[in-house]
Amino acid sequence: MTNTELKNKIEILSENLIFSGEDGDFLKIEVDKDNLKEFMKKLRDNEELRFDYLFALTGIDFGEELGVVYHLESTKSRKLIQITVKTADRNNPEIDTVHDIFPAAFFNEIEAHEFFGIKFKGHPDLKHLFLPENWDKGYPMRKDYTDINMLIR
Amino acid sequence: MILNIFTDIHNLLLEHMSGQAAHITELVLIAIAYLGIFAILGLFLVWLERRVAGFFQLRLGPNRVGPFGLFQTIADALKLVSKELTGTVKADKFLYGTAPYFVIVTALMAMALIPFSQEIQAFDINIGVFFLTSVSSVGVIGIFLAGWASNNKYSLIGGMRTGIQMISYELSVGMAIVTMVVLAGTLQISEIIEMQKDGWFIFKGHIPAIIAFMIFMIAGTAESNRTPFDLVEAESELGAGFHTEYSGMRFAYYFLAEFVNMFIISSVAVVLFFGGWLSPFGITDGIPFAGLFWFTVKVIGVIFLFMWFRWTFPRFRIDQLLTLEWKYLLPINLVNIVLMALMVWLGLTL
Amino acid sequence: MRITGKYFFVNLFTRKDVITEQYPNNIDTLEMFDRFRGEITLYHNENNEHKCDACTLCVSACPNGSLEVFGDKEPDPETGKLIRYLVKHIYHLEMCTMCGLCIEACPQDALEWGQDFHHVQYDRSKLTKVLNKPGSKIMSKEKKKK
Amino acid sequence: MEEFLTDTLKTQEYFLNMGPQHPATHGVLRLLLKLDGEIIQNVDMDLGYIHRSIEKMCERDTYKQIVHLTDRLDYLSSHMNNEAVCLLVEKALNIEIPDRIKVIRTLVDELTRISSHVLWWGVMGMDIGALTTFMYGFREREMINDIFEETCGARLTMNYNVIGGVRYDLHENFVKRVKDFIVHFKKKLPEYDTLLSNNVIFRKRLEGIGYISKEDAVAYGLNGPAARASGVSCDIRKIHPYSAYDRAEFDEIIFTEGDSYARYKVRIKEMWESLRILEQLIDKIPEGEHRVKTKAVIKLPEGDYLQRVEAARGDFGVYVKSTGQKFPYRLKLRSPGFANLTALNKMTKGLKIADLVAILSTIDIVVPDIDR
Repeated sequence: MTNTELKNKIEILSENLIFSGEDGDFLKIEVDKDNLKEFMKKLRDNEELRFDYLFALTGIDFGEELGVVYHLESTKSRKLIQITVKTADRNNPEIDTVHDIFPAAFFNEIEAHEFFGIKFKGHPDLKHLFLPENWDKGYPMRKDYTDINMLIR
Repeated sequence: MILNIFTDIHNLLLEHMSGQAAHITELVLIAIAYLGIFAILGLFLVWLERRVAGFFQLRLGPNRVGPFGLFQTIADALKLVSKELTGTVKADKFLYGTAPYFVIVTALMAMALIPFSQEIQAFDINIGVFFLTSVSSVGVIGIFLAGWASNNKYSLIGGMRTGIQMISYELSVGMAIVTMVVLAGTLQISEIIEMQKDGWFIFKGHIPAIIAFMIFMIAGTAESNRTPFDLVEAESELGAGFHTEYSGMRFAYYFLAEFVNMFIISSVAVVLFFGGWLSPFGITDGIPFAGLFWFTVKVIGVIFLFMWFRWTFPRFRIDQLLTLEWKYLLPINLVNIVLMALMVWLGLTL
Repeated sequence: MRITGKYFFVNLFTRKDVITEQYPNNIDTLEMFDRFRGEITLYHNENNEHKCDACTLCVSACPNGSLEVFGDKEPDPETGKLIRYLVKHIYHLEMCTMCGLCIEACPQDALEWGQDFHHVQYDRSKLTKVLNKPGSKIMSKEKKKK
Repeated sequence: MEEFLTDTLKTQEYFLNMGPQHPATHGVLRLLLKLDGEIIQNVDMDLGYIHRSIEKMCERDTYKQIVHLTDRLDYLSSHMNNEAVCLLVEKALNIEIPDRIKVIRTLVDELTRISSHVLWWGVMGMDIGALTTFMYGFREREMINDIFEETCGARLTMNYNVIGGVRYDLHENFVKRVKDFIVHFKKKLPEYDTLLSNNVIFRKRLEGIGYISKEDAVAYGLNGPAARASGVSCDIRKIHPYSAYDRAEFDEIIFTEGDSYARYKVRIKEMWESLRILEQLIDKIPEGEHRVKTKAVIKLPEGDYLQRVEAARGDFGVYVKSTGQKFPYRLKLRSPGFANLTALNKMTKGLKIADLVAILSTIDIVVPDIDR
């Protein structure tokens, strides 16, 4: 299955999808954050696609907006896709949780929350996992976070 | 000869004081001697364990302090003595302090019955074996108290495990001993050994005796809390189990008591199955101190077997431990006793 | 039990399978491999000369700032041009991760690996070393080529 | 009787704080156990005791400098972690890698895998209570470490890969030493089986414990040997071959039992497969250079890059978002151990503390890999 064929199959699943990287290693899809949960569920449950293995969940600070990048792999066809979801609200960024679709996302979402401050709607336990429990100095992986101890070059 | 020394001391004491006082002095002297033996034995066994473990594990073991590293454990003991006795604030101070003494005192009491040779046995009571088993079962209280009084969850789990394990396996040890007592017909340790003059019990009682020996070894390992039955400590699960909160000399008491308990179990095995201080085929009869030599050799042989178990087998889980005891060892033991009784009755022993 | 028993008796009598090393006792006989990365050293030849011309490329290559190079300039006696020379090459061993990027970055091949691994100190500040030996000079260009 | 017991004997649940300093947690992992007696009701974890924020550090480092940081993730498969970064950069810049480098990388990969699995085997025995295995495992590991030390200059954080090749050419003793090792290890691996795998107590401790089904394994993102024990085919060496894995013949080990013993068996079998790969490639190292010249300053074109390798613990991935500068804009390190650890709660429910320890060591966690 080439990336273009894959694109054609994914296109019909949801609206407002922005595709790129058809000629690269993997297909990149940008999805609207309101459609995310539904779209992910369809990707997993679709008999032909079966994107059921959440390879990585990455929080990203895009500068203006915050986002999450999901890498999904299909255990059937072994194709990898990258799904990006963005939110413009930096003070109260909210994205739907996918931990009920991919249990693997549970701890990854906690990680993205504490390093980027992205709130995952519907996640039951957004605690401090890596950072100390009384941490209140902001979100360390954001680009605007500064730490005097950090070696700057 | 050695008997002469004892009588000499006895006479010397009688010359200088009244009979009552001399008796008490003798008791004190024996107690001091046994404390000395206890300490030396414990330290030697710790050294032996480390050295043997070293060879099992492709290492050398302690080899720096003294010849063959013999003084390593003494150095360690000195370190432990000089250490501060720390404890937790929330521990039950009284029980926490007393618990180690339960273990060490019971081990010492059991030591009194060990026949090192024909001449050296402090307390040759006519219910010897019975006394030994009852005394050694008191030791569990010490471990249990330590687990409870430390006010630490790991200790508590360790203590609870001990309770379960010791009570279960005491049964098997007892039963295996009873099997041999059926063959011996007496409980007095010196008499049991005397009866083996014409053949050790493991040969005399052949099949049931061998079964009893195997059960005794398994249950004995469990009694002395060694791998594969070291659930009480289980360092990969519970940290250090019941003695997590102990330090310094209190910890050393547990440590020494564990090794002395192993010695006691081995001694009982030697007495019951391998003829105590008797030499094989009576080759060294009449030579003084030969009994001591043979006894030591046999005991170290059995102890080596314990060590071999320890450095080979993985640990049981608590439910598997209980399954082994109640579903396998106990029924086999019961049948074994009947078998032994039948053999003795029919005169099938060799 | 078979396997452990075998090793026990082999080791008891021959010590053949003993794999551990008697570390502090054999410290004199220990030989490290040539490529062993123990620390970073500045190569000095027998005349106490090194190759460093204080270009500070190693400093910029280091990921965690464990090198500091202080240089100065003085006029060349022949041409009169200002030439850099090395004053102090400071190496913070306690921060070094032995990644070797400084050695690769060095255009003069002045830095090289040292095989010394015995870095134990009671004080962290003693791990900060000055790499150029006192009184050392830069090598002449002909010698460098060799 | 059953009702009587449940009515009259009330047990109280309690919490046990396992770690951060605990012998069985392989580092500074903290587990909060909710227990009923010895039976585990729930496992919650608290991480970050050795979090070094390598991802953030990478954002200020050049690509050459990133490579050595990945050593410090899963230190037992440091070579694979390096390789992931190097392959990513090489792919992004379209650097042609000669065959010699590929074969060298694969050889060192497999040696690393064996040394990691051997260490795991030793520690596994320790966790179950057989202390001797630890030293036996180290005997073999020592041989591999010596090979590494001679060729790469370090034993653990080897940092052998550089962008465009490997740091040094193979040492002249390398081939001979590896051949010696293969002969030695083939004699010792059956000993592992007699000592531990076929031991009754050991098997009773592992069989049927920590079961996880194939569906759950995929959903929880299990990878590496842990997933292959549940029947999930997930070997990156087979699915997306990199380096010289496409020219070596080997099998992907898959068990379908999904219990602790299957996870144990997968690793033991994988050591045999690694030996097979070594045997095939050790005689066929092509001639050539060991390192391709790269630019002094490496800048990745704008875009998203992802490279996966099969590390000793599973599917290790590096995701880089580049904006065309010499630093990555965002670099995500997808660690296999973190994904495997998420399934711990599912595996241990209703089992005992001793089983938790056994499961923890069969999924083979390395805490620096989880904490990153």
